[in-house]
Amino acid sequence: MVERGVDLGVDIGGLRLRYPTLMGSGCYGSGEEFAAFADLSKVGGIVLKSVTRLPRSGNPMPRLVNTSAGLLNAIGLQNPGIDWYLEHEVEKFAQRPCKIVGSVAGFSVADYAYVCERLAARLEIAAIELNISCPNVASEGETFACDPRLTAEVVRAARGVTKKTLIVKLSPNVTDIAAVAREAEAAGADALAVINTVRGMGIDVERWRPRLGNVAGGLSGPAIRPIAVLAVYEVARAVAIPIVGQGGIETLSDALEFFLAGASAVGIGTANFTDPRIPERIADGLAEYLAKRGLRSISEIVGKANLGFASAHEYEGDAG
Amino acid sequence: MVERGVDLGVDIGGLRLRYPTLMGSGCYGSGEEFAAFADLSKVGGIVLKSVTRLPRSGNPMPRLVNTSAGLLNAIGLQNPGIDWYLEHEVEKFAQRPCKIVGSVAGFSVADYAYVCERLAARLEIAAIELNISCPNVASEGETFACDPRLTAEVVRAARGVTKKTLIVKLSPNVTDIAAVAREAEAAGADALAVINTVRGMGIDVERWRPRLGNVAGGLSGPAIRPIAVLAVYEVARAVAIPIVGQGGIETLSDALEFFLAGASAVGIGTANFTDPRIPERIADGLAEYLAKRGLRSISEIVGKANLGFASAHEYEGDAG
Amino acid sequence: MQVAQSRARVHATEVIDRREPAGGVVVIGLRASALAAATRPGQYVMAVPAAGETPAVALGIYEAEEERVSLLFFIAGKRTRELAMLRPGDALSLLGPLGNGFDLRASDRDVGIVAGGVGIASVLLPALELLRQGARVRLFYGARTAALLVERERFERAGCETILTTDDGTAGSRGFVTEALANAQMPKLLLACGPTPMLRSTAEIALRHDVRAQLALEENFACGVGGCWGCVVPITGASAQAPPFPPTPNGVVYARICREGPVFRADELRW
Amino acid sequence: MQVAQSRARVHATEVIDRREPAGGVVVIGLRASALAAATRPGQYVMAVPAAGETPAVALGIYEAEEERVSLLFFIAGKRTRELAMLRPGDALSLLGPLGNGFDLRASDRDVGIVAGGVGIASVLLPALELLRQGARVRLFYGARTAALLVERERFERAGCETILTTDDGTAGSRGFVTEALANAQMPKLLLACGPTPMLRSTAEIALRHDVRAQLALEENFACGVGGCWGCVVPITGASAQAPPFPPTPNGVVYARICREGPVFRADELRW
Ligand SMILES: Cc1cc2nc3c(=O)[nH]c(=O)nc-3n(C[C@H](O)[C@H](O)[C@H](O)COP(=O)(O)OP(=O)(O)OC[C@H]3O[C@@H](n4cnc5c(N)ncnc54)[C@H](O)[C@@H]3O)c2cc1C
Ligand SMILES: Cc1cc2nc3c(=O)[nH]c(=O)nc-3n(C[C@H](O)[C@H](O)[C@H](O)COP(=O)(O)OP(=O)(O)OC[C@H]3O[C@@H](n4cnc5c(N)ncnc54)[C@H](O)[C@@H]3O)c2cc1C
Ligand SMILES: Cc1cc2nc3c(=O)[nH]c(=O)nc-3n(C[C@H](O)[C@H](O)[C@H](O)COP(=O)(O)O)c2cc1C
Ligand SMILES: Cc1cc2nc3c(=O)[nH]c(=O)nc-3n(C[C@H](O)[C@H](O)[C@H](O)COP(=O)(O)O)c2cc1C
Ligand code: FES
Ligand code: FES
Repeated sequence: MVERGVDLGVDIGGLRLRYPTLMGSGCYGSGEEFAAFADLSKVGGIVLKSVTRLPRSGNPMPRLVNTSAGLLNAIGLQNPGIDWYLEHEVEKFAQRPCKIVGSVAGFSVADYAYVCERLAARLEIAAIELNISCPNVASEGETFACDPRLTAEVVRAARGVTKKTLIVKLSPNVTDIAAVAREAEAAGADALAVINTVRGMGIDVERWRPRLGNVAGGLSGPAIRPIAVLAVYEVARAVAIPIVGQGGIETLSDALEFFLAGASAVGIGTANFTDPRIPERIADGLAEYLAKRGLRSISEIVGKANLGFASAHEYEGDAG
Repeated sequence: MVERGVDLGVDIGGLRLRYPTLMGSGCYGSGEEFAAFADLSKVGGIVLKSVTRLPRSGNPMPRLVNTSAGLLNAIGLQNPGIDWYLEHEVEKFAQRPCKIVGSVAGFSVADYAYVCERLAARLEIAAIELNISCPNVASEGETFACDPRLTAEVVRAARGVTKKTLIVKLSPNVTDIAAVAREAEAAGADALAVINTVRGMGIDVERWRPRLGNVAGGLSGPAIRPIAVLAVYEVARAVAIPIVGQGGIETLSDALEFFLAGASAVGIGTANFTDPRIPERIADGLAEYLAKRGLRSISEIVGKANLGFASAHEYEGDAG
Repeated sequence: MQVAQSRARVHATEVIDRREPAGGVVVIGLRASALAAATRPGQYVMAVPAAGETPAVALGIYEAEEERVSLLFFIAGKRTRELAMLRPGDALSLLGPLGNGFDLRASDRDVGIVAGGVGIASVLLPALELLRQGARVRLFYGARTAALLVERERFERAGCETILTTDDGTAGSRGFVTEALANAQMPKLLLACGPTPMLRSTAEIALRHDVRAQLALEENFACGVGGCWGCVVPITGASAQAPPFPPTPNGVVYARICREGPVFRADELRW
Repeated sequence: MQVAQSRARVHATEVIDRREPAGGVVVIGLRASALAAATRPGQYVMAVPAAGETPAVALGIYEAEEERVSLLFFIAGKRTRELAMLRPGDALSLLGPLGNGFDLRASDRDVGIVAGGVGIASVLLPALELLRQGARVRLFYGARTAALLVERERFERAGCETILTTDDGTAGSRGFVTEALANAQMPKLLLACGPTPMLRSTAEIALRHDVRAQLALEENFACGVGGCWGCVVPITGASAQAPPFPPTPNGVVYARICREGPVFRADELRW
């Protein structure tokens, strides 16, 4: 979208967005829920809640816990399963004034391929995001996203069943996210979403019990922003495909950190729970920021803080 | 220390503390810096700034960045080196009214063993903490703490040169912290410190530059607390040795989360920068909390939220 | 309880009055005529925090008349502490009205309202509506202690009979509000809002006496608009409030409290 | 600049007055007699935030007289925004006085003080001390715009000559304060506090004219008491302010601004 002489449009591995913002999977329902509060024509796209082969009721309550500048969630992929989804839900997406990205989750490579193929076949779906933060039933429950080899397998399988833009969403809960990113790229990903939530836990100190029904959950919101910015920065140095940067973006300045770190678009999740007008404000702010500097497109800022590390033996930093 | 009929003392792998609190390495200097503001007789011990074989000037400035409910640091182990340290610094520690734990860092297994042996030989030093979040020069700079095999090697070497309590400080920047913990235990660690800082980055959006001189740094403070609580919870289920839980502890309730997750003592770092009276307040609060419930020692709450995960194929949680 | 949310939107409101009926309890009045006009009894709003870094807060709509809407809340944590700092003249954004309120009919002539603690915030509007329709309205109202039985006079002035309880016996009878309900002559319809144990016990009494009951559930919300599935409760798949989902083999569906609720029929909950 | 910190401790103070000399600039007066008595010119305090979750804030001690200490600060972010909400009667904990202040001698008869922006907060006490000793004190004071040249009358009333500059030319001469300094007859001693580029340029002028200069550096502190080594600046290992460290092969040591400073001799900095 051209605003103030600035083109806010971006191309994410073939997916053209008029604004460089994607509403994070699981945070924005199917978009309809937010339509009364946010101008959907001023977001780039909506990533739908992840869908699985079979219906899932999700985790026991409580599923949400507030933490310092963050939110822990353990929804557990509640979704009606791909059959019901295709029959009752997908047709509604045709009416959205922005791009709709399907999100696929699964517990085996075959699951992913099956759901991906059926979902990608629908016209309403512009692209597919693979949520690979699920445990693989076939390998003692190891999470797909935590093993470069499993990641490669699942991406290859999904790649085999669709020509649509394939975004692979990486987990920060790994020793070396760049290594996983490289495997995903080699296996055929068109773009990467960086990052999913960080594993965490809260304990009720009166009742001596985990605060989430599922014990552990995923941390999102401003608390994880520095972790996400670094992940984007490192992944951007490892791959050539575009990155959707996300994790705690709430303001224009937050979004700029991600673009400068190497993201071509940003994901906005938890911030919508603070104020659904945030995505629009960020888009407006971006136009103004670029215009003020005489820049004409997002691409002119992508990766511009990418100076590399200071020292050869980069100190891990985490031990001052 | 017995207060209100409650014994706040704990035994951390042979290190007896009168209060279950250790001031985090790198956050508390040598204790002298805080002596005017905090009652050092009301903390269990002080973990000294990590010391290396050779002197280090540390990283370029800036070394500190505030983030949402967190602090990024990249000090870079500025320290005078073990020779100078033994000659000019260590004797001062004899006067502290609490236990003094030396912290050792290095870039090779030999480094660790050398510094550990010399430091542990001093009477002023009650125990040794191994800060293994340094890159190993011999293996393409991979961080010791991020590889269970390297962790085991360095712990074995340190174990070989001292009988004093050996605390191994784990990094959260790994796929499976429990696996690293098991290796450290098997290699002879007496206790584990969980966690060191989480890797992160901030970008100056006006100047398009990383905000830290070293580009990446370590995130501490309340933002990382849910990550740390889960790490303690998982490590406690994996090992039998005691844990010093740390990461974002600022209040009594924060500290209780760590004890309930399985920590036998807590580390307090960044909170001292908010208010140096926090460690004393937490100790007083603990005595009151236990007394109110008719409990007589810290051990009665350690690990009591440890119910295990809800589901067999525990969902990673990070993808709602 | 089956009304579309089509009238919900973002309202830019202004604080026009503020009082503290008890320590830690705040009522703020807001200039918000469009919101007042759109509100039905039992609905709520999401209040957008001024400072960011926290999700919005769900608050029942306490009063809604002409240009004024008010919110009544207990200071429970960071976000309500922030809201408590608002003063006349300050701005506050609200999303709403949200959720499906109580289902009130002219045929409801003898109604019992059960309120515990902050639940009182969500039951003034249904009480006023029922009184307007000429119903007998009894308010069973419980709190920890006398001082926290805030706003009881407001209900009495409007024409409610009040049956009070406190945990410590400092006002009304000592004990739980549901004990008072169990000992009373049963109304024909029960509305309830308060802590979960109170709601469960109200539901039990209603089912035992075969009385219709509508419960306004409370949970920690994130989005508050149905987008995150973080606030669910199991209900029968046969409920008109069941979300568009295939029921599980045992006939249950997880409904979103914020979206399909917050008011549910006691006989349809499977919790 | 070589004084031990033995008098520092935690002070529980109370706000007794508050004013805003310009938009976004706040002066709060505090009842803090012990702190006032212990303070020397150029020292600072760490102000403990009320809400937690952020490190304390370093603030120069603006005034210190009898039972009253005041702080002058610019609202720059979260923590100073929080401090700006303090009102008379509120409590505020301060750690201090911290750092080694300016080294002022009776022999200093002609002194130039260079202040930029918030640097003004740290130079009133040395100015007053020098004036008391009978010195001529010229204040070279720069800000973005006229309104931000706060408190200049305070200095003038005390007897300072003021040379003003603004970036936009709305008061004094247009340009940097160090340009005004370069064009003036050189004082015998320079004291400076302000943004780093201003300090660097002051140092350069001082070295060029062979004038002694003491610079109060500013950095983002975490602990503020020397415990974290997060606020360093390279100085010559020969400096009396060098921390107890072996100097590097090129004779430099990283000194903590909070502990060994914040005031350093321009000729000893190796930045
Ligand atoms: C539909 C609906 C309507 C509502 N209407 C009202 C209303 O009208 N008025 C009203 O006052 N409230 C109402 N509530 C409740 C209100 O939304 C919550 O009280 C609010 O979310 C509190 O936010 P907070 O940030 O201030 O507190 P939070 O920080 O979210 O704390 C809330 C509670 O969690 C507990 N808690 C926090 N941390 C921990 C921990 N580490 N361990 C154990 N417990 C912890 C606190 O003790 C506190 O009781 C409503 C809720 C819903 C869902
Ligand atoms: C010895 C000493 C004495 C001092 N004395 C005074 C004094 O007397 N008065 C005074 O006003 N100040 C003084 N300062 C400075 C004061 O400590 C700082 O201004 C204060 O730390 C600001 O805290 P804050 O949380 O309000 O702002 P912060 O949130 O810390 O922000 C401070 C600055 O960082 C910038 N920033 C924040 N986030 C970003 C980002 N993402 N990208 C780029 N930039 C960013 C902000 O724009 C702002 O300019 C002193 C400092 C020192 C070291
Ligand atoms: C309540 C909630 C539910 C989520 N559900 C999903 C999901 O189903 N699939 C997925 O890929 N990510 C999911 N996420 C992760 C977000 O899409 C996003 O990657 C993450 O929250 C970080 O961004 P944020 O800080 O902007 O929220 C969920 C996050 C939240 C908070
Ligand atoms: C400024 C700073 C310096 C640190 N330096 C060290 C260090 O030298 N060695 C070490 O093992 N940990 C170091 N740490 C990590 C802390 O000891 C602690 O493990 C971590 O900050 C998490 O706890 P916290 O949130 O309570 O600070 C440092 C942390 C900070 C904030
Ligand atoms: S709070 Fe998000 S669905 Fe109810
Ligand atoms: S701020 Fe910690 S040493 Fe200076």
